Amino acid sequence: MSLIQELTNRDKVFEFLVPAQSPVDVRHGPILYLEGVNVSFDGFRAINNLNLTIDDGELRCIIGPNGAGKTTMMDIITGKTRPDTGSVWFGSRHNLLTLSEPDIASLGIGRKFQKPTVFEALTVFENLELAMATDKRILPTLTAIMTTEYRDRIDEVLEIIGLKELRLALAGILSHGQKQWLEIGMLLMQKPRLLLVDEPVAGMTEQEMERTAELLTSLAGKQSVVVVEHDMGFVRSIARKVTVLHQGSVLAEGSMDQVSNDPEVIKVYLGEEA
Amino acid sequence: AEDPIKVGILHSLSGTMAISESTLKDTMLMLIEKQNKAGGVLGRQLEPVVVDPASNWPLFAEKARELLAKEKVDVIFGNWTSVSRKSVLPVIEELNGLLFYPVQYEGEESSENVFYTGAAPNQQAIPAVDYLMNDIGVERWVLAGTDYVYPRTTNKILETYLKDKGVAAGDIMINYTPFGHSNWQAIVSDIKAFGSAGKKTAVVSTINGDANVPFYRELGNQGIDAADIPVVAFSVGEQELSGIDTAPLVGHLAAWNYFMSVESDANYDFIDAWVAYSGNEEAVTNDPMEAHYIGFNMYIEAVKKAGTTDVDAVKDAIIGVAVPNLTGGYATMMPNHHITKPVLIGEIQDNGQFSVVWETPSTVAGDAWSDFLPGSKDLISDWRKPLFCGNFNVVSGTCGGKAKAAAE
Amino acid sequence: MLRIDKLNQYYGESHTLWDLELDVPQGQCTCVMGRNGVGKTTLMKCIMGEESVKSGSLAFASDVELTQKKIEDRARLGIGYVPQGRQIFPLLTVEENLRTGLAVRKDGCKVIPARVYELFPVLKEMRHRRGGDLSGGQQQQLAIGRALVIEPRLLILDEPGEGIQPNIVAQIGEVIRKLIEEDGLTVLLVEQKLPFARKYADRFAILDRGRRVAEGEIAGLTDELIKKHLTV
Amino acid sequence: MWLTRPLQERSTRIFLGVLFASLVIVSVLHVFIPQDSALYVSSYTITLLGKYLCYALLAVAVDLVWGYLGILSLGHGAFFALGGYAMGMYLMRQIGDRGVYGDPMLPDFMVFLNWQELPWYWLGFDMAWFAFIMVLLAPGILALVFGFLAFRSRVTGVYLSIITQALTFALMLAFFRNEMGFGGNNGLTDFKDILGFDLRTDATRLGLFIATGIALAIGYLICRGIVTSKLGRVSIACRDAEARTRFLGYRVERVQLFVFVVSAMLAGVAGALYVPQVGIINPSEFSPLFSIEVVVWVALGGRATLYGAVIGAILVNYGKTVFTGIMPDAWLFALGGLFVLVTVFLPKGIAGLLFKPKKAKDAGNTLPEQEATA
Amino acid sequence: MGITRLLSHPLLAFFLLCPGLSQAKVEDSEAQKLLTTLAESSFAEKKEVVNQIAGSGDERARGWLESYASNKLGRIESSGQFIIVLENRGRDWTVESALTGENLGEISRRDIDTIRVNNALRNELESILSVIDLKSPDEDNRLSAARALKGSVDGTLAERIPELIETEESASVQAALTEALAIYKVEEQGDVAAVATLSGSLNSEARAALQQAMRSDDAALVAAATEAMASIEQKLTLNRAAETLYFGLSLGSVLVLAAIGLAITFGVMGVINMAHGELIMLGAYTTWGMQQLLPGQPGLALLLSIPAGFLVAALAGVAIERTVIQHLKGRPLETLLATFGVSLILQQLVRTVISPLNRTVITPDWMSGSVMINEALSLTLNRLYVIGFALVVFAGLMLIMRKTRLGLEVRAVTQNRAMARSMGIKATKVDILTFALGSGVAGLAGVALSQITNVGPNLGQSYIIDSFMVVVFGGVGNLWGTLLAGMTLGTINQLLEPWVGAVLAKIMVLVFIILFIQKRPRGLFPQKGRAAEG
Ligand SMILES: Nc1ncnc2c1ncn2[C@@H]1O[C@H](COP(=O)(O)OP(=O)(O)OP(=O)(O)O)[C@@H](O)[C@H]1O
Ligand SMILES: Nc1ncnc2c1ncn2[C@@H]1O[C@H](COP(=O)(O)OP(=O)(O)OP(=O)(O)O)[C@@H](O)[C@H]1O
Ligand SMILES: [Mg+2]
Ligand SMILES: [Mg+2]
Repeated sequence: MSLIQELTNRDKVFEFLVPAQSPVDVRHGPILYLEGVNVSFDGFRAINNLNLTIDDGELRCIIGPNGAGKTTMMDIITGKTRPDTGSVWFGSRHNLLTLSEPDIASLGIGRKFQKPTVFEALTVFENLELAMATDKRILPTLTAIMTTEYRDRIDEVLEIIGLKELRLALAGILSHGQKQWLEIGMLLMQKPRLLLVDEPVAGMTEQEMERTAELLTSLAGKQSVVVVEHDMGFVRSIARKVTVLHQGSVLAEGSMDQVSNDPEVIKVYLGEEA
Repeated sequence: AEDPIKVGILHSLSGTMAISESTLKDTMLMLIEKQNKAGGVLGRQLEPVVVDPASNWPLFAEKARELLAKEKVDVIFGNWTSVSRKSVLPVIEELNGLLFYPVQYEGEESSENVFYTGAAPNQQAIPAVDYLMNDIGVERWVLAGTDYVYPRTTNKILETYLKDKGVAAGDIMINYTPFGHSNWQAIVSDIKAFGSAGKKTAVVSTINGDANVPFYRELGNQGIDAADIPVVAFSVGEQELSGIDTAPLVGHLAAWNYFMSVESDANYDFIDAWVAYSGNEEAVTNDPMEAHYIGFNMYIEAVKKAGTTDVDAVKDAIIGVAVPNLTGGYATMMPNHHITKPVLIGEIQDNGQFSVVWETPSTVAGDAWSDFLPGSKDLISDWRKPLFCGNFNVVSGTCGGKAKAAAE
Repeated sequence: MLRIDKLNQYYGESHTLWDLELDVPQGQCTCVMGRNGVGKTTLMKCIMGEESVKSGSLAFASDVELTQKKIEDRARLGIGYVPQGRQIFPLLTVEENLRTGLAVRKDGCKVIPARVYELFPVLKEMRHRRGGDLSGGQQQQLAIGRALVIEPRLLILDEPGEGIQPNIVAQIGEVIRKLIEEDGLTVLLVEQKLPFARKYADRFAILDRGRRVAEGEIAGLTDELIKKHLTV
Repeated sequence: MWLTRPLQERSTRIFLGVLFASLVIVSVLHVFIPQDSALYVSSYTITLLGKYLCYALLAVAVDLVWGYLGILSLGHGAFFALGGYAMGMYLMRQIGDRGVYGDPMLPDFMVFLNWQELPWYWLGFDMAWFAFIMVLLAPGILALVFGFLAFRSRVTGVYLSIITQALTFALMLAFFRNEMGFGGNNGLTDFKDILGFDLRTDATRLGLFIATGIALAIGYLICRGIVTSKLGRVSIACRDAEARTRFLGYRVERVQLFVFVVSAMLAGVAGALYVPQVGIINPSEFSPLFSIEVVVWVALGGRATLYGAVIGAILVNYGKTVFTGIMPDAWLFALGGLFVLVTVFLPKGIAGLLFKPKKAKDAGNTLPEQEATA
Repeated sequence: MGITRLLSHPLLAFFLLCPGLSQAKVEDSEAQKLLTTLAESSFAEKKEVVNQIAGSGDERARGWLESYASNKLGRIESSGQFIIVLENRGRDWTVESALTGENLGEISRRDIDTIRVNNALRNELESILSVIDLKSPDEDNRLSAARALKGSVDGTLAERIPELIETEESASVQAALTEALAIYKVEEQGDVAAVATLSGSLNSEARAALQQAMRSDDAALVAAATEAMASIEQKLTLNRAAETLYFGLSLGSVLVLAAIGLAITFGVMGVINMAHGELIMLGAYTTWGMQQLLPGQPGLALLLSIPAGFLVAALAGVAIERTVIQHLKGRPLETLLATFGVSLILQQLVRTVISPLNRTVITPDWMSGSVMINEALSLTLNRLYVIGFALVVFAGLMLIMRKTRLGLEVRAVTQNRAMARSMGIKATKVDILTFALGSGVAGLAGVALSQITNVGPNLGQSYIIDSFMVVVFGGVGNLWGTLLAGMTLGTINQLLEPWVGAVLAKIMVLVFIILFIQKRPRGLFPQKGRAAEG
């Protein structure tokens, strides 16, 4: 009897049915762990024996010259680019190199692209709706209903990103900065464990930068955030720990002050006056 | 005056078949015009109704229905491909229309409402093979065709026929190609190899339409001439030749029931009329045109005989009607709705014409059901009462599906 | 160099630029500022001809009326454009990207001016790589380099520092100054970053909701103005 | 329910209203008006209308994948034809021993090509339920296998279009082969009855016409339901930025596969209804040019609207019927000219003329287009 | 075989021993009688009469026989006068008197009875005419006559041949005669020594002789023949492979030609040009038109058609671009719809203006026939030219796209039109030029195809689908890809064809394309990396 009950229990999920979606194991500290990663494109080494560890709940800034491999690194983490060698782990359970992009995304890694990419033929509202953390399989998506709970959540985010008035505008007509915000909004809707943010403040005014900084710092702790940015003012305002990439590997790592006084970093990246 | 007699013309004027069919439309218009000048028939004028089924088979059925149901035509002249005929057949039968079908075909059909004025396989293929075997001494055979029903059936019939005549299976090579096939290199090279075994070899070609030009070109270029390996074609007529540079093809053969080069007065008159009608000195005539000529005249005669255009009356009246053909003889409508025809073999000339090298001593009656196919050798067709059956099985003494359908 | 008068622009129904007036004096760097979505990029596109204007005039070099000219003719007049979002040709190599600019050069020069490569050595290094394969910052450098190839008289830069590493941003600033001073180039700059604007621009103009709300020497860019128009 | 959601839309209500009203009016005019009246709708017209409706359903299926998923399928004719063949095989088996050779098992073409027994894939088609399931399954499974392969390897844009074209072309050549056992070029014809009703009677014709109308309504609802659901928005997302959608956690290839299979099945149903009404199915339905033409109907009617597809299909085919009759020599000029003019002057198709869509969802440059330029 | 029969005839001796035909002339009445017998006898009897005419030694005999062979010897019904037809097209024919050679002007076909000839007789006639060639002063004629002897030598001739070999100057004719003799020896006498001569010969008669020898009882003969045969088989396999490769390349080059214009308009510009096939058709019709303008000079007309075809198609392309495509900027998919319409219009236009029937395009002499590499392998000339032409066109296009600004500019314009214009590129001009170029190349393809296939309204349709396949298979936007794709598909097709037949081969090629695209979703030469995802 109890066996039957157990078998028919609707809440029960069989072990074999729950592979990839299982929670991220962060008992050992790091949420993201890259070791010995190498990538080359047609002989050009974009990532060169890269080692990087991000702790759970950490807010990490990554800086480095153009072409240092920051975006490529994010591509590797999100499964867009496959490294030639090396290993990438999410928590201590998930080997990201074996997973596809949607799998990685549903594990809880969200990403904002360097060049803002939103769904131009959909409205701002719909963009956020699609990003929302829900069951993303086919049939649930087909039968999904817009509940007030969801709606409130979207409104909330719209508020944060300041696009409330444009909620019904097509995303395609947004200005560059507005798209940046929308993408951040989509990231928020996704509620990921790990946020990868590529140049969030490009094209924003000083004040918007401040708001973004606040937003990101407020997320840290609950979620882990990796920020790539070239605006030193912004980096300084949020940074706890900074990693400098150069030619595909880590050049320096430490607090903002440590890093910005590193002569090597000044030479290849900051320039004399920064 | 009374209402005109409406003549539906159902030939493709666009699409892939326009190349062959559009001249038949003009032929019909010419015949109708001529008949009208001669006072029409039964004191009524004839009125053509032209539609374009656009080489699209379902559209053929639709247009046939339009002609019969909407335009209320008294008779339809039309179709070229077998599939288009198959497509309109149920419509013609359902609405009890009359269809004159002018093209040589694979046989295996006999409908109460259709009159087959083109050749059945026994009026084209068999005599041609006889000629090759007896007069040319061919011992090895290539049966090359486009992959559709007419070549398939014809080749099946010929295969049985040849084997009956003692040709070994190894001496028959069968090859099918898709519609519009244009790359004949490998096949022609195979034919060449097949033909170099020391026995006289011939190709029986049921290659259709556009595929012929590249085929003959390749033959010419690979140096196969008619003296070595003659090709006898069942689908290449004057009209097809008018698109080919015939110089390298001289001597290849075709089997038809009519050639433009036939030396008869009826033919010369027909050619003159056609040249005048089309306004083109170079215009050519061909076998399906003759078929329409015969079919049209038979229809006129039948209407005169019946004294009405009522379909059933015409159907009855037309059996046994004989009209002159263009080769100097007469064509008679047989009870199986096929007609009698002479069979001619012609050799291609450098002027795009055929010169007749052989002909049957008398006309041959078309056979709806082939004697060389196991499924149909026991079937006959006779649309005279009391038999009135298109597929009467002489062994079991029953009339195919018809009788059963009626019994239900 | 460029005088904009009573410019009105619409995206379909929505009125984006309102009676806009702006002076871009010869041999100076004028910086346009404003919050997101106020119409800065739109204005640049109007000058370049990528968006059509409803009314108003764009007088170039005191006598040429731009509104009637085709885009390519504006380029031929010597307007170089570095658009927002880089707009490089992704499938052309870096070198080919640069060579597109040779079409309009009056001197019929067939090679890419050495200056471009000097300024952005990375472009020389990656000459044969496809534009789309470059990193974001490299693309931005390519976009600027490409505009320089045509040796423009007026250079329009829409947020040129975006995504570029700090030392190169500074370098770009220096180059702008140098070109202005040595070649008498006129620059129209869209920039959000105050320090950069303050350091390299001569004049400023602030847009708000499609209108010009302030204008003047860069020294006159007070905190008050900033607070009023550039803060959300 | 996702299926009823579209009923809240004005456009869907209008569409279904017009459709059902036409069905009723046509039926009434056919049944109750005397034959000699000018208002009488003949069974010829009914069959014609039925054919248009089949094409309309096919066009809706194409619009679903093209308009909303960005997959320009140049091979939807294949699914249509497969559905048609499934139905054709059923109808052939229904002939029984009424064929010309009177063979109770083998269709005529098999008898005269000397086949001894029914090939295995013909088995079961004498049962209506089996045939009707195959109408859905045959195109569905083909779409599933083909789509699985293609979407898994991320074939997109023109590459996908061309391989769909290759698919239908290959099938056409295969079906032309007489060895395949589908009647070769002559196809399947001379059907007698369906579900026991004689195909030649007006009542059966009317029934088929109404059935097609209902199928179109249901197909439209299904498509509309998908389109208005979140899945529909995900489809648009896939269409415009496939990679981005993936990073949001959607399995793009499954979305594509699902919609593609649904669309293929709808096309199959359209084909199945088409065959008994036109009376023939032959490999030319597999012709790539036919599939391209379907795309043209959709574009002409207005892409990514669904009702546009219906309008386009009906209009073009009506035009064909009329012009091939009244100007047989020159109708291609008219048709070709129509295509050119509509594209140049009505970028949103005819639907764009009728309704000004609130949101220009179809405005975005879609994936295949970008591919084409890439 | 025809020759064998003839060789036993006393006539042969006459031909082989006399230095040339005699200059005699028989009486006209005699001639009239001979011709009358020819006209009135049955086919079987005609053979005899033909030999009599040939044997008569009349200097006009050759002319009579020649015109008889080509069905141009006739008789005027009313007067019974024998004539030779000079021009036999249309309803009135130009004729001259067979006896006097006097031109009689045009006579209605109704009044002329042509004397019927058939294949068997024509064989006979040709043999008579060709044996004369063994003594011909022209080396090529002698060579072909000698080759024709292979397998048809009989006892009488076998004795003569050594003599002929001796007097022969040309080595190749000598070799052919030697081989002919060896075949005779192996076949009739089982001569082991002669087997060596045949070793390695690719002649089919030689093979037949060896095969016969292998079946004989003489062990030595069998051994020698088996060995010779083995070497032949090996050579043959090689030749067959070479032939297949040639077929493949030639099919491939047709595909490349048809597709390469599309690789520009579609691959580079992004216009899905469904009217591409019709542009090809225009090129082909231009060739036909040229030949109509220059009757009697098909070769010159063909050469002139190359620029003309390019021009006609390019102009048509410009017209299409200006009227239709320019309005569809940024909506490349819609170009499919509009150009589909254009293609329908063009097809029907040709049908109404010219004719729904195919047109005859004549192949000039220098393009017909084949070059013989060896007796088992000859390459058809028209295809050889087409391969060369395809490569030249490809190279030319490559040069234009790589070395001129147009190539760069068109790519810039298609990738980002607004930006390209901002760089000062005249986008409209670039569009027109590029579309004209792509269309013009399609026209060139048409000129070439007119030598291979039908010139008719359906020409375009038969190539459009293949063209798209080739371009896409090669990787859109990559000219090298198009070249390689065309050649690969062509070769695969020809490799498969002997195995599975033409239909299945085509199906398999299509399936191959489908599967290949799964493996490489962006064709043979894909655009890789970030750039492609753009
Ligand atoms: N597909 C590719 N093919 C060739 N080179 C590539 C490719 N992708 C990236 N690269 C090169 O790899 C290097 C790293 O690029 P990446 O985009 O990761 O830099 P980045 O650190 O994000 O720079 P930025 O700060 O400018 O955005 C660059 O030099 C770039 O040109
Ligand atoms: N194609 C378009 N159609 C309709 N509206 C548009 C279009 N492009 C831009 N807009 C709207 O016009 C306004 C101005 O846009 P613009 O890109 O000029 O802003 P911006 O000042 O450059 O902003 P940013 O600092 O973010 O780059 C925005 O509100 C935007 O939503
Ligand atoms: Mg980057
Ligand atoms: Mg902007």
